[in-house]
Amino acid sequence: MKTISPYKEATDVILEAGGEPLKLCYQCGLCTAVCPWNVVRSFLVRRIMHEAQLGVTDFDSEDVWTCATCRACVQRCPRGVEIIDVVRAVRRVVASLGIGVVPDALRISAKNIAGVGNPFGEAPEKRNDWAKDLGVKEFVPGTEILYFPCCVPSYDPDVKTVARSVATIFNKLGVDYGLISTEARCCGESIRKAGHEDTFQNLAHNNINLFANNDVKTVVVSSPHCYHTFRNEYPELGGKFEVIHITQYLASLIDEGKLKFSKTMNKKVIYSDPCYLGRHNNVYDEPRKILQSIPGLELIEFPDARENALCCGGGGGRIWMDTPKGERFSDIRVEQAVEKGADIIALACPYCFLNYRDSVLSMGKAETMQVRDIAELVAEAV
Amino acid sequence: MSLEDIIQETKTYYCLECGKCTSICPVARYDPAFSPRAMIENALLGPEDDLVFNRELFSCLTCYTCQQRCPSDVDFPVFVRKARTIAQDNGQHGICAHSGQLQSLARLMTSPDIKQRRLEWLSDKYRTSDDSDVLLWVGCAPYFEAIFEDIEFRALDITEASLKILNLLGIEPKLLPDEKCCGHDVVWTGDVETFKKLAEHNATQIKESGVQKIIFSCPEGYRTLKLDYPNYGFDVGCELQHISEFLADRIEKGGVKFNEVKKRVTYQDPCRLGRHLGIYDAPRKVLKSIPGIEFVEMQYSGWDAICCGTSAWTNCDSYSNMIRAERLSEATATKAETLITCCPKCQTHFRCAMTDKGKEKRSMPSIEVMDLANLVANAIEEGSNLSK
Amino acid sequence: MEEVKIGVYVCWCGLNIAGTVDSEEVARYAGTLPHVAVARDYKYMCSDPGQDLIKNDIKRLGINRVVVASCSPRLHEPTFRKACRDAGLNPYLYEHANIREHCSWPHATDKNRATEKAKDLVRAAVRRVYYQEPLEIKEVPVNPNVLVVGGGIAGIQAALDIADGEKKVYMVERDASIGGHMIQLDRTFPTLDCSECILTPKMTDTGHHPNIELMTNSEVEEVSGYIGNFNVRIRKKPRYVDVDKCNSCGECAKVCPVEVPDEFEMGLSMRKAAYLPLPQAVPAAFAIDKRGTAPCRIACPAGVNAQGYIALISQGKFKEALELVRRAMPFAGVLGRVCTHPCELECERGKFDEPVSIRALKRFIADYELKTEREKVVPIETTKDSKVAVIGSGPAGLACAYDLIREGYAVTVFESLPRAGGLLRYGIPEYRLPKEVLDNDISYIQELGVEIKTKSPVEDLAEVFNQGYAAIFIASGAQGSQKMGIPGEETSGVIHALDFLRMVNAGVDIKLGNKVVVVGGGNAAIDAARASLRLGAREVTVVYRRSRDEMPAISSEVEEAEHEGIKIHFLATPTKILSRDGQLSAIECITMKLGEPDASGRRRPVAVKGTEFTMNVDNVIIAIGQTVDKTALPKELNYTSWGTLEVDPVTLQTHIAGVFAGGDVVSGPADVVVAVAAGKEAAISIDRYLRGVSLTEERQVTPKRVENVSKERAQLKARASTPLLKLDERKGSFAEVELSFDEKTAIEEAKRCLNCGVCSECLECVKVCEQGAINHEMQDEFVEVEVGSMILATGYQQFDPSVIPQYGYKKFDNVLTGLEFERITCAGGPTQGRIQLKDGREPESVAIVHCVGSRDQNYHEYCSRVCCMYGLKYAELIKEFTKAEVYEFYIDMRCFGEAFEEFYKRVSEMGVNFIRGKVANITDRVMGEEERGKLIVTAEDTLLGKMIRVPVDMVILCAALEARSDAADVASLFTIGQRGDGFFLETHPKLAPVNTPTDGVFIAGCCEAPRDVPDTVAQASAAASKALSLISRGKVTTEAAVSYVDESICHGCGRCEEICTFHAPSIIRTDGRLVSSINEALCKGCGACAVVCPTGAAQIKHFNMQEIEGLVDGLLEVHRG
Amino acid sequence: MAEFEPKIIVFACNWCTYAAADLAGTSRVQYPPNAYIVRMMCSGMINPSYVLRAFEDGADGVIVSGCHYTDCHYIDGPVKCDAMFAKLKRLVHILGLEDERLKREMISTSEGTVFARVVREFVSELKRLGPSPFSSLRNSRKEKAVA
Repeated sequence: MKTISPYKEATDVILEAGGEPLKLCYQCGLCTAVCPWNVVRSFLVRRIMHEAQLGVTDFDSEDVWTCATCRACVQRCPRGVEIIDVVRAVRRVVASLGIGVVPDALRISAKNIAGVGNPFGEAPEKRNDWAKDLGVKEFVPGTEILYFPCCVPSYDPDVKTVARSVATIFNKLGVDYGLISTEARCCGESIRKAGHEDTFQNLAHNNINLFANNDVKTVVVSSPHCYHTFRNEYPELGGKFEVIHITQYLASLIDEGKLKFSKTMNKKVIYSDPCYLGRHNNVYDEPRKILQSIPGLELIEFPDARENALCCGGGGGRIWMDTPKGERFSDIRVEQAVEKGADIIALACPYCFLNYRDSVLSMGKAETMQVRDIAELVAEAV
Repeated sequence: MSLEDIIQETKTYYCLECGKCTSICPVARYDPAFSPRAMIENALLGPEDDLVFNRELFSCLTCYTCQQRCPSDVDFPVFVRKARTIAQDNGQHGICAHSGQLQSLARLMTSPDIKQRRLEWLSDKYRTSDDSDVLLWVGCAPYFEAIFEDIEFRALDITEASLKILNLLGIEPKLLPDEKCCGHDVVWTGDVETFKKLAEHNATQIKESGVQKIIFSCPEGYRTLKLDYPNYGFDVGCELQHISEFLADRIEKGGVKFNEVKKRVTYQDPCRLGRHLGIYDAPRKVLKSIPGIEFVEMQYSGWDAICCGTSAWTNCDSYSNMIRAERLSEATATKAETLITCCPKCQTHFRCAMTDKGKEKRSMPSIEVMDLANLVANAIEEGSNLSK
Repeated sequence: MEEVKIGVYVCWCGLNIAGTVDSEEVARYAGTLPHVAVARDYKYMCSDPGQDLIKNDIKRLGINRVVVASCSPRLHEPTFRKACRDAGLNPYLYEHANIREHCSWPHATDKNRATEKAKDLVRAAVRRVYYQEPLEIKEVPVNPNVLVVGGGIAGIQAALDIADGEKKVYMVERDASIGGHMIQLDRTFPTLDCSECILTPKMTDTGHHPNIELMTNSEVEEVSGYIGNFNVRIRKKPRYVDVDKCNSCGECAKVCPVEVPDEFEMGLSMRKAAYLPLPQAVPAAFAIDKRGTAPCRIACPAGVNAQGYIALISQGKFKEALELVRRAMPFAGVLGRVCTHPCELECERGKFDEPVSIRALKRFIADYELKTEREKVVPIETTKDSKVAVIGSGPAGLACAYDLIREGYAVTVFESLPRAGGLLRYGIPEYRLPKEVLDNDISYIQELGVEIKTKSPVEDLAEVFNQGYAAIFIASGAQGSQKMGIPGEETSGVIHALDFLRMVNAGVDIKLGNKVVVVGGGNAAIDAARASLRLGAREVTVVYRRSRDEMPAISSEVEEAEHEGIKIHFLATPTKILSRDGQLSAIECITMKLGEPDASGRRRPVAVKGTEFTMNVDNVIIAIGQTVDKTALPKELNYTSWGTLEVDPVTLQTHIAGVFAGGDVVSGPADVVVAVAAGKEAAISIDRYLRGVSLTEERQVTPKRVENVSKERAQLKARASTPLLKLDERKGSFAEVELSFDEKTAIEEAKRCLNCGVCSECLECVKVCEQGAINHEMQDEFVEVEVGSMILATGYQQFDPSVIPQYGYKKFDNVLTGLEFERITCAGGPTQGRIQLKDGREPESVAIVHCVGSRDQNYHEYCSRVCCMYGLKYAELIKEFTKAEVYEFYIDMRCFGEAFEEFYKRVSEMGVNFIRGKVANITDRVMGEEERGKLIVTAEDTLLGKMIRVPVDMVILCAALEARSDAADVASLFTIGQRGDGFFLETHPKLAPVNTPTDGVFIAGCCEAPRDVPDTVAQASAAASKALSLISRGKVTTEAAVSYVDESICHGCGRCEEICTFHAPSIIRTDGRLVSSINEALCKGCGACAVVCPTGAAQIKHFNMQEIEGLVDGLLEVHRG
Repeated sequence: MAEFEPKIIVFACNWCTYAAADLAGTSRVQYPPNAYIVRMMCSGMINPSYVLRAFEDGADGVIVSGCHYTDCHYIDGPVKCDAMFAKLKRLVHILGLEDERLKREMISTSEGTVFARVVREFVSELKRLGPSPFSSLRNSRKEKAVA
């Protein structure tokens, strides 16, 4: 027998966040059934919704932190419930009202982000070091494009190549672009999904002002997460600028005939749709277009692709929490890629990059299976 | 005021019953029921109701053709106008076109508490100055703009054109942010009460602004401020000029340069500018001084010119449309490409007639209608002589 | 105008009003208002004594305006209006103030302000009523006929109800039989009685009912008029079978060669193009399914029915196939070889994999005849008395003669050469067209009775006429050779292709040197080249000035030529021919490049300076074109600048009456099939000419090309290619190179045909129909009917689950929709009612998935209402007839109807598994052994809170019922509304469920919303009774509060006409003035016209400006004069 | 002095919004009595001049409301209403009326609660805004009132 939650105000916050649609949930369980977690273990999304409806959410449950916000459920929900908003609200309650516990790993990253503006706790002024030797100019008003790599490529030594590839391509093509000063902070998308609303607000306002002061008109991003929040969340906070994901930008360059490939790479490449590029923002074709136009590359597809693509497990702050072996979606994907006989897994998201890299390493597939960001492949082929 | 006073004031009793008025009246030419002479007869012989409750009272265009012909100088238009006041007091509002929206607007504007947003169209393309001693009268253009989009008429084009002209001729005029309807339409439909409120407001505004001169692109505003305001004791105390007069002067002084405009044009004298104020030459002078312009007169022009067919947003029945049709066919008969006018109302009415919908094939002639200001604004050359 | 005396009556409605609003106070206040003569309050105004108050005041106090302040006017306005009418006051001099729903009830908490508001409302009502005018209520007669659109159960029920009421019904059904979806159903829940058994009798009644005029294959084209007086234009599409003559013996279907998926069986089985729509079809007659003319047939200049003979070949009917070819032209053997087959370019199959080898198939049937000895043809006896002369026995001439003799004319062909056939005989070498083949085709023509006079040139046309010929067709071809006009062209050893080929074909022995150069790129050039090779030349080179793409010769021929070792030198042209001591020695050429396209659209070659080169040669054959040889033609004729005969392009008549010309002599050298076409065209002209009818009138009949041909069922299969003679056997021999299909290949190849037009018009059915019921010439027919009311029962369509990729419909054989399963369980269905998988096995487990496309905002938000129950029905049947486990995946079970719940109980008792959860995926990606070979259905069992994977053999998707895709067109055709979901909108969901905004138009059945059979029938009867009551009333009162136009203000601008949805206003001319006039019968009083009227002429009665503004003034307590 | 009570005119179509208001009543949903409903047959019938008239008469706010697009009794009334409304909105904007004072709503038969909510919210919004800039006109008229 469950008593109605003592935290009335808390549950109201959640109902509020869920809004009208949450009330509409009719408990068909489709969300659970399409949720990738249930491939590896049980995770009853439907129940979380029902608890939220009744105000009996169990804030101590680890389920609060499980959702990777991959949007598979929202996409097919017959009643249009914004499930992710609800999950976010639950987490916000825990984080802000201090009911329940925030996982350690997350707490640390959250602290870092709030403190120095990146999850790694690295020094802010190092943010642009990745580009040191590339002669990339700092963004000044009038520069056409601001390139915003996301914290991971900026700091993670293994992922730097992603940002560096973009720079190389832009330099080769003589794109008029620059990097914003190191006052820039993490975009805040994931930490917001992880319930740290205030942190997000601060980051957002910092970046918005920074961009505004530098009169930024167009931002090209490497991370679908930056893309998502810049495009769909910043505007409400006054951030008004055009956002383009690097794959969209490169694809357009190909259309205009500005980007041509000299090198052929005779490889089978398989592309994994990032949730925040695909389901969240309906960008499916540009990345494929790029891969198909690289000579020699043969593009193959995962059994679940595009709208049905399997998440890498890194969204919603999961990237900072550890997922036990056997529960990692990216492992499953790597298996599938191997079955399909792919040589390269092509990606368009730094989080995917981290997860897939770890997977191939931990699965001892590093020799046979390359994990590459599309930008890297392009840089290599131009 | 009673009918008696009106008869006195407008010397109606001098009427000789000669009927020149009716014979020349554009309305009477089509509408068998309408006769100025008969109306005056009614008024003189009474009873009052026959006049006041006569719907035809609101069919008069107050175009002043009759008055000009009247051997005994009866001011029929003013007579009608005052009679309408009595009608209004008796709950007779006449037939208001556009379901009375425009009358309503005028009344709404009388509220002292409103902060109009009438200058939002003003872009930094133009130079204006608050301490200028020249005022450009914007009039109802912003409202017309909103109401008449469906007949593809942008009243503000005229205002902007005028502003451009002034700028090019070195004048950075002042624009009144809280100017209100001049009251022309309400006063001519007999709503004197509303008129007074508007007049008072505008007069004070103008006085406070301390300008020396007001330039109009709208003959109605011009007429109203020039003649009616003083009549009702509101003095704006400064020089008034229609943009065409202003231009004529400047051209006189020399130095206004025009680019060539290859166009055959004719000109519609607005009643207010023409017969009401006797300004016939200025616009023509302007037209003729534009190189390339081939100017042709319509069959009836100058003081003979025929009205565009309706005024003060009253009656706009099929007779009024016939008058328009007649006028437009006169215009097309001249083989002109463009019919120039310098009254936004003329343009509204002509365009409206020409955009009539409906399956039935209409006999409405079609010709480009354009305001003098627009023609000039396009022709006038940058850096024309700026010296006064 | 009489003095206005207003009576105000304030109701208490017990305490409903008086409990909050001080009704007495309100009444007292009302009394103080201007023009109010009396104001009363009363407990229940709607009661009889209440109403009497009003009546008496009207009678005694002469009250001439009435205001009642009580409940909502939507409730009691009619009541009080009636009261006024009874008391002799016009019911439109009445105004209603809503002080209950809009005042006492929602403001119960603030009595004072509620009372104040009530006063305001009353004051406003008083102000408005003051301006009201009496309105006249008009009546129009009602035409007693009814139109029913749709022949499903709803339409049938409605039609029968009305017809039984002795009223005339026109029923329009789009398909060839009535019955709709219900007749597809096997059994109907919950009673499980078979729907055929209960519906068939109703269908036959409908078919035979004296009062029902049934129009199948028909659609409503146009609707005009208004309630009681509609005019409806109906298009009757041809059935090609005379319903009255057909005795449904089915012979036509037996012989019909064309098979297509059977819609009635949901495509689970095939039917013929001549078919019985369904076993119990009403009308009980076959129909022929024509979707248009096949592209191949349209592409053929000679109009040969390719689809037709291919279909016959596919059935092994080779003789019949050849017959069909010969209906169009006599050259099956010839064209089966040398045709440039434009048909294959157009072949729809080509868009799927490769075009059908149409030409080779034609050749096959011709060869088949040669093989199997054709029996002598019976000559056609001449029925017409005028004789026709044809000059020239080439393809054009003979084709013309052939058509004319079949028209019954006596025809004589004059040929100057020793043998008939023209270029066919003297132009084309044996290895392409063996003489026996040509002779067979020609002898066939002769056997029909055409007389061919060889060695008889014609110099003078007058002469021919004198011999008693009434008309002449000149088809003497283009015999002359085009000269190149380069130095050395006359050198011996240089020969023109035509002369060369003529000699070859005449068997003249020709000696060629080793090296032969052929100049040109047409068929003649290739023929000459390949012939030279056969005559012993070692090295043959073709020189062509353009590139391969522009080459006019048949590409397969070119390939073969190269295959045989002939070199082709593209982009070069001879500049001079060199000779050593009078003997041809070499040829100098210059390289060309392609420039701008010329008139023919081909890129014009231009010489590249200084690129001359020479080749040593022994012979040069020039094949750069043929010309018309005027010397060989009668004098009287005119020529074009091209040197060809001048004729009228359409009629082919020369400037001399009765003299026609066609073929190469007119067109210049062209394909054989084009010449044949010309001959046929001429035949038409000559026949018209001799019958003395116009040569031109309605001559061009362009057949309708079939649109979007379904390739859904086509399997990839390469086009069969004809066997070829071995290379070494070709040298020095003129034996035919291309060989014929064997029968098996031919049939296989023919089966590749997609039957674009469905019916192929092979006309086999006509042969076998003893009733003579079939007529392939039927055309669309239009009928106009007048009706007083219309009932729309256009039904629904099944949601296509393939838009939910996760459910694998159309991907997995054993994922079925409801209707498909209905057919499977139906005893008359494709499996004779045996529940089985695609491979014939009986399923061991079946999943039934509810809410597929329903209750899902991504597809349809509404509940389809029948799925739960038919889902249960399927479970029942599966349990009853198989041993299978059944899983019902549901979200909520909705079993609301009579005996529904009991049925649910019964099915539960049978041990069906109910799983509450929406299915996420249906996949064949198995995990573990027990799933192998199964379809896995995944969902959360929301009651267990567990994810589950259920392996099954068969999945039945309970697909939503959705509005028909053309619902929008129908809605606008009948000016009725649609809901967001596309279903038709009723006037009121509860109180007027079968009415629509257009009075006199009623809706019934699933076109209004998904519903089951009983509800549909009930609704249909409801619609019928609506129509009947309308009829028995005999007249209708039209809406009185309609718009009117004050002509004295209107200037006929037409803005009202433009905005009106119901076409009520129209601009008319009265005494010289354009004004708008309102058709009150059409006007609904929506008021849109008044809003756009610039002059204020258009107003709405009872809602005119004065009234509304008065009301507003009143509400806000503003007073104006 | 008593709290300012705004006056609201609701032009409501007979088939949807008026019925919704009825429903609100029958289901006893409470909302302040500041709103007066003018019953129109269709939202497409609402003439801009009526709205202007309401403001002249001193209405502090006006709601123009009818069916949703798909359930119009006259098929496409709401579309026509939209066109009218857009024009009107521009007009009153220039006049200097606060945009909040003129609302376009679509409230269907079943949405009684919605109707009540809309009125409630509108009332509180108008209280925040205070009297309409045209209200002075009304008073001048009332003085002129002739009973």
